Amino acid sequence: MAIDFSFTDEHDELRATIRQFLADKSSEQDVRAQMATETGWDRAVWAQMAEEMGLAGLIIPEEFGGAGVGYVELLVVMEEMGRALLCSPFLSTAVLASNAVLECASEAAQKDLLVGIATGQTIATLAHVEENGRWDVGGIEMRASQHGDDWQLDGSKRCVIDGHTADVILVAAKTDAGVELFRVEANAAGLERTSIPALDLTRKLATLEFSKTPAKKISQGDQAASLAIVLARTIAALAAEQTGGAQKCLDMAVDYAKTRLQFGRPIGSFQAIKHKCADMLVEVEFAKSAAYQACFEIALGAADASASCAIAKSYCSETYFHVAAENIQIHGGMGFTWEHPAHLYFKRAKASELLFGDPSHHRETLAGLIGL
Amino acid sequence: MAIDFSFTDEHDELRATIRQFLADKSSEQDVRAQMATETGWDRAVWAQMAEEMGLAGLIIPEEFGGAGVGYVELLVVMEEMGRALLCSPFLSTAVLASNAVLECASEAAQKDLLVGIATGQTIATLAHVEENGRWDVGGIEMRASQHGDDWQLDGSKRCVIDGHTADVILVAAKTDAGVELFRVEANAAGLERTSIPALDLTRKLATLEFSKTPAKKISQGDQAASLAIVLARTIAALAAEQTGGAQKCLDMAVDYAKTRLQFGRPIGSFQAIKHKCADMLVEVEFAKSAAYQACFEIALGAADASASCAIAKSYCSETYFHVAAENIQIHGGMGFTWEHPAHLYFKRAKASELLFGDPSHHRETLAGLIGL
Amino acid sequence: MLEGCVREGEAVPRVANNRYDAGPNEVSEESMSDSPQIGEDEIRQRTRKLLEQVHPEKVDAVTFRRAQYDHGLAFVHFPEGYGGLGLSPKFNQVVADEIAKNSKVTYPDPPIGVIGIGMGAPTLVTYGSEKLKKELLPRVFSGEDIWCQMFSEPGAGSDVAGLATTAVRDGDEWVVNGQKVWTTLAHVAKWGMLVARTNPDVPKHDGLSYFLLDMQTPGVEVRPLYQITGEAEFNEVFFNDVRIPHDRMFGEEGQGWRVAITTLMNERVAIGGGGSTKKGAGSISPLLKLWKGRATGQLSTAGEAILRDTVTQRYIETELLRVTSIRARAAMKAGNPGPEGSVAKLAQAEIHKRLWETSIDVLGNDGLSFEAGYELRQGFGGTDNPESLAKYQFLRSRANSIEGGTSEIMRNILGERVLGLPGEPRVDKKVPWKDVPRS
Amino acid sequence: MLEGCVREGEAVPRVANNRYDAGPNEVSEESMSDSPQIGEDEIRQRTRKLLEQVHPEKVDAVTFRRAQYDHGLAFVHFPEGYGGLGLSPKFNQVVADEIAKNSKVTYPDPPIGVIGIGMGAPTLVTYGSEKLKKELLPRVFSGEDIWCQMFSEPGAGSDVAGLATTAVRDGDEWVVNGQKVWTTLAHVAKWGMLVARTNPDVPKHDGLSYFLLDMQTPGVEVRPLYQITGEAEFNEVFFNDVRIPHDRMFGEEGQGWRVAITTLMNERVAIGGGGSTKKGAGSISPLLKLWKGRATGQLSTAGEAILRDTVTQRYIETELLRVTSIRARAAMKAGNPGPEGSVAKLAQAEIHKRLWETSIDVLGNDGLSFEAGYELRQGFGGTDNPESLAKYQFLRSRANSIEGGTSEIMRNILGERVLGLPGEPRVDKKVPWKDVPRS
Repeated sequence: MAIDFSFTDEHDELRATIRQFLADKSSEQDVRAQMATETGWDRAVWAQMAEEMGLAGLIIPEEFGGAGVGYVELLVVMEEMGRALLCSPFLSTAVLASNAVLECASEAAQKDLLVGIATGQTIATLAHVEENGRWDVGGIEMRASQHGDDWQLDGSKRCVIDGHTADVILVAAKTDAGVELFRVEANAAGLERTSIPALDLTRKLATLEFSKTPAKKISQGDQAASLAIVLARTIAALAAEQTGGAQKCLDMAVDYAKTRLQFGRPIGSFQAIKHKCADMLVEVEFAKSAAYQACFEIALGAADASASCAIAKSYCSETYFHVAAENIQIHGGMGFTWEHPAHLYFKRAKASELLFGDPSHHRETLAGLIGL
Repeated sequence: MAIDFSFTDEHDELRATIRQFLADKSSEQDVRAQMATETGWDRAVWAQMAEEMGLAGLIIPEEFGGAGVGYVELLVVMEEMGRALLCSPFLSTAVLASNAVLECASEAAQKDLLVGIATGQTIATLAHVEENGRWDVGGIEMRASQHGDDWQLDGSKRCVIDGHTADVILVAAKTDAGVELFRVEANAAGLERTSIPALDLTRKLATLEFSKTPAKKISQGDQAASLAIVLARTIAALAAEQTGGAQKCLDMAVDYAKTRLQFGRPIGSFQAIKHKCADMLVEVEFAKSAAYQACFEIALGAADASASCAIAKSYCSETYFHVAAENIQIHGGMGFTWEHPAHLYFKRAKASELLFGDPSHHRETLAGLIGL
Repeated sequence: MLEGCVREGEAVPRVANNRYDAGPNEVSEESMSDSPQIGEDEIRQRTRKLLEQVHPEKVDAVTFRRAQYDHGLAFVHFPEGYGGLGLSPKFNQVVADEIAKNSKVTYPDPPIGVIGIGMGAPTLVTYGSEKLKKELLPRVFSGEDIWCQMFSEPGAGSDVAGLATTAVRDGDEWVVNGQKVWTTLAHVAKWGMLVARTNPDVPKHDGLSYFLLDMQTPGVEVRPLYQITGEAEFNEVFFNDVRIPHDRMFGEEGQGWRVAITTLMNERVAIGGGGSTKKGAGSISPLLKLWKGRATGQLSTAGEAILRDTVTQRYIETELLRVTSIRARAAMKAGNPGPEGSVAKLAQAEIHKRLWETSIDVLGNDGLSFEAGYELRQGFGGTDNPESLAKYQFLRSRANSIEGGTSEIMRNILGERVLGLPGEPRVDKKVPWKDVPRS
Repeated sequence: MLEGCVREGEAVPRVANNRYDAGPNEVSEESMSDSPQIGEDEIRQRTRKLLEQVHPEKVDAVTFRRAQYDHGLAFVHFPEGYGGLGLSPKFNQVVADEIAKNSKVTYPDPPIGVIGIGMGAPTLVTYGSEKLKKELLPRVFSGEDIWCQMFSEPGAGSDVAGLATTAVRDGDEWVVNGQKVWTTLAHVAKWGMLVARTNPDVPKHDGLSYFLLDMQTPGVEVRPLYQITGEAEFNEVFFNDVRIPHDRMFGEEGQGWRVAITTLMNERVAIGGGGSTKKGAGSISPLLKLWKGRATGQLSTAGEAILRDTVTQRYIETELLRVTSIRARAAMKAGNPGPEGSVAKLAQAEIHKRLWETSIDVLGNDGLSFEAGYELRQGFGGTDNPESLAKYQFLRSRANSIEGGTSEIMRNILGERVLGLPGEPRVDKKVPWKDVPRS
């Protein structure tokens, strides 16, 4: 039977729970506080998310201590996190790294890592982007060198999400077998981690330099295809986060348009503003359709999910950026001030548009998948 | 001294004269009448334009019986013709063919042809596009074959403006020297002319088939560079025509928005319509800037005129299409009917966007010229 | 119809954001008798019983559909005795399925009957006189009578409630003068649903009355209205002292707007994009065919890359329109219509215009020719050839953002009814219609 | 200033579509005495005479500019005795040229003086008291006094005429309470041009008065207003029982709007795009540099082609903005300002936002970092490095469509003043200000 992209009562309850939790733990004040820290996120909140809410292991199978739920639940959670602009290692640890381990790592390595992730003990991330700046698997050039049973990594990785705070870094590097996955500890010798001054302070990125850094190979054979799947699933989740942020921008704009009076009328009664909001609504609804389709298809193990993931990342990125910009415009001068939250969403929108490749990159991927 | 793109009183008088003439000779009724004919334009009007107004030879030097004026005058004339949707062989004969002869033909051949064109006796056009559909000189593949002193042409040419009514067809074809220009008479043996059912009935196009068709070579040596200049100047003139059409669409839309009442108000008092018109105004003013710059630079013999020509064709094409479409939208249902002239401009806009290459083609040319 | 009065429709019940969210049940709820005993199985049995008596493979459409009406299986959500059984409209599908299961030949609603069956019948059963219901419901369902709708006027498009066609009482008759426009099927219709102004001295929505007009009445003149393609899908209808018996009025005098809303609520417009189609199917498929079959060589490598990206964007837009439509139907089924429906109508119009523009760009120079020609003629320019279809739709789709509510009106609806933004100061409310400025 | 009251400005003279069409001559015309005998040569002579007495290479800016003022060569279009000679403003350029020709050192208007010299002086000379003119005109021209403008309020942005800061008469003084915002230079200014409401019982434009406020007066509090980049270009100014002597009022009580228009008419805003720059120069050049210096490899061949096309479009837009600005100035010189000026203001805002967005896209992953950081600080983030500039402007340019009149207000102006489209029904006209709803 065909998917109709509707949510169950359980999904709605989950959404309500998360929204309440984030209202308490990720208020604008909390977000601004975390933005200002070096770490960029709150360990106490993360512990709670892991232990009380079971979010850290949301998509990790129960055998590894996770909740073992699917992508529809992840979609709901990501939408709410995007809405609240939550600062946390959820994307890096619970989505990106968890998927990488699930798709690429040997069972033993899975057990090693996933339990720690699910309990919130381990912050993990994936490092695959390099100097060439490419986000697709084809851009991976770093070669791992073998010394007996030991492996070493040399070179640098860029745009590593939470790379400066992760306890474990999963590194994609080449061996004779192809692209494989390596596990590097935060305190490994010859690993230098530099947090970059981010455009979007709500999600920190790092540059990692490896020189003769000891690493543990946790995959068996070429993982290029599996890594592509990991990236596809990650952008689907990110698209859901973008959709949540976009919906919030629309809500902010509409609320302001109802209450802000100029010329003796709410500005939302002027078609210039009203129709802008209507167009934003259309885009946000389409963004939902894109993110929902991608996540529902992943949840159902659809064969052509990758195409929907590419659609989602390209469309949701453009929508989020556009509505975040329009939200500033509708707020006028105030929307341009530091004290107003509009710019936080604007920056998150642009950064998440660039993360994992820009819209035209994903359209090109899609064109290939559908044979254009 | 820098150009400031302003018109002299003489230019303004010229514009007024042309506008008055076209009001008499190119009313909507006249246009619809010509649309329905096989020929597509009115010989009597053309004769008048040539003899009384000196338009046929506008850019032809006086030594050849022309008015010998520059591109600023041509710009004014084309703007008005575009505004009135004039059906005439002006673009093919007075712009395209005249430029080709002036740039590529030997002096003798110039004398032969230009006098006839200037007096209105000769309708001429340029045939250079072929099956490959390319509008740039690089697309010319037809090879002319020499037999003693005689030349013959074989193959086909596409999208030949007024190709079915021209008395003389200038054909661009290859010789060992490169791309050269050939003169073919309308009644030449082995020439088959088929008028195509046009999207835009106000400008007819034809497909020409040549088989052992006798032709007279009127150029000396490779004309690739000269032909490129001919095409650049032609699109500058066409851009001016598009600008005139775009201005007319804006005027129609604004007039209607002032007089059409719904909900007890002129629809132009609603920001949805008012702001649409304002955006159309911005585009039309920018289109003028583009067309004016191109034509003024040609008039002044500027070295980088080709870049401005590419800008003009790409920008004016998009503007004309957009404002023609918006004009239909602002007119609502009536704008979609056959009896209303809005669709005539819409079709002219799309056709002139495709003629001589679409906007992205000209942006690519520009990118090359400015070294991007 | 090109008009879109529900767009403006101050009088539209809150339940439906616009007519795209409204199904036949809007009406059926009122007229539904509780017959809990009748369930799906019972319906299937009754349908098989019908088939035993008259079988599509043996009789013609009129005979079969009249019998289907008599069995109450025509509009199961209508009351018994009026072609229905007073059940939920969802059972109509059960009847159709059962017929299809048991007969190679089926007689579904003919396209030409869509206005009468989809919009006319629900209005008639709700507001028509007993006599008219008994007489006309069977004939409209059987296809014997074709209906048309006459609301829009040259001076009343988006603001259809401002219409100016007058009906003046004269004894037992009403005398109608004025003009309607965008009237589909008027040239072949037996009956016309007509809204006219019976009282100019009250605000515009309060002075309207609703009539069922015999299109053969003297003084009715129907003229084809030719459009951008040279075809006439629609007509203009002129009324010159046209007389309508009083008992052909639906509802009370002055209730015309309310009755008109019922008609429009029942307009069977598929939610944007016909969401049931598969990926890459539907309106995108001609473009995909044109792209894959394009003549190479005309475009540079860069030009190809740029156009390919544009085609891909068109694919994304139509795909998301499809998904949004599925979400809209799911929301309606779940009984909580969200914004998706109105969103789809607005989005579809803009997306389709872009879609066909891109198709012409893919055709390149071939887009300069229009083989179908522009001879003025009546009809719809349907074609399966991707190239001809693209050229036809490139022109035809310009009306998508006008017909059934302009995109500007749709944005008002989304802004005010969905997002709850305040309306504008009005100069045409609480004012006698005759005092409201008109062009 | 981020406000844009001239945008709304019902009171703006028809001659100028908006302040971008208005040069200093708007005022000078009034105060211009005919002295036909003084021509360009005479001006050059007088300038050389000035240079003989005080030479920029020998004295400091204040000394020189005070002397320039005394010679009537400060504002040649002002009356004699007030730093001018009652001539056409075009001669100001002649003076500047002559000074530049004869001195390696020149003392042009300091950027920090732009508000006082460009907007304050013309207002002061037109509406100020004799005493204030004599006392302040030399000081503002010499740069000794910095001025700021205080019109906009948190509750009065596009609708600046609806401002709520009150001034209540108390003997020979006015007592001011309220708040202003988007005030450039307020933290360093000596004098502030203040518009306050002195009568709430009349329609909004009629109840305003214009004051010159000594910014050091007790009760004036200036706070930096930090923006999206972390910098504060602007201030908020709070008034708590601030007392202003009555003789610091410009114009009559209730004339404040008219005086404010004079100020804004003289705002020296370069017409969009600084049209005098060469092709490929100006705001486009950083993008061109970034494109040419981009790291290849990050983008696929198709990606490069698509982005190259986008960069080319940005080039076209900025180039046409440049040409449109040249046309606008030519039209103004010719004395018939067309729509080009207002068009340029609207277009520039939208074009610049796109321009800097594309710059970030060209930077790709490098766009993810913001080296300048977001520490809250006062000042403007000027930089010449194309990458840093792109990152700064990507954020800063968001205000381009808000400051000096939002793009929405600009579209109203183009629609109503340029195209002549009718206005909307107004609920805030002919109504006492105190009865108009405010947020």
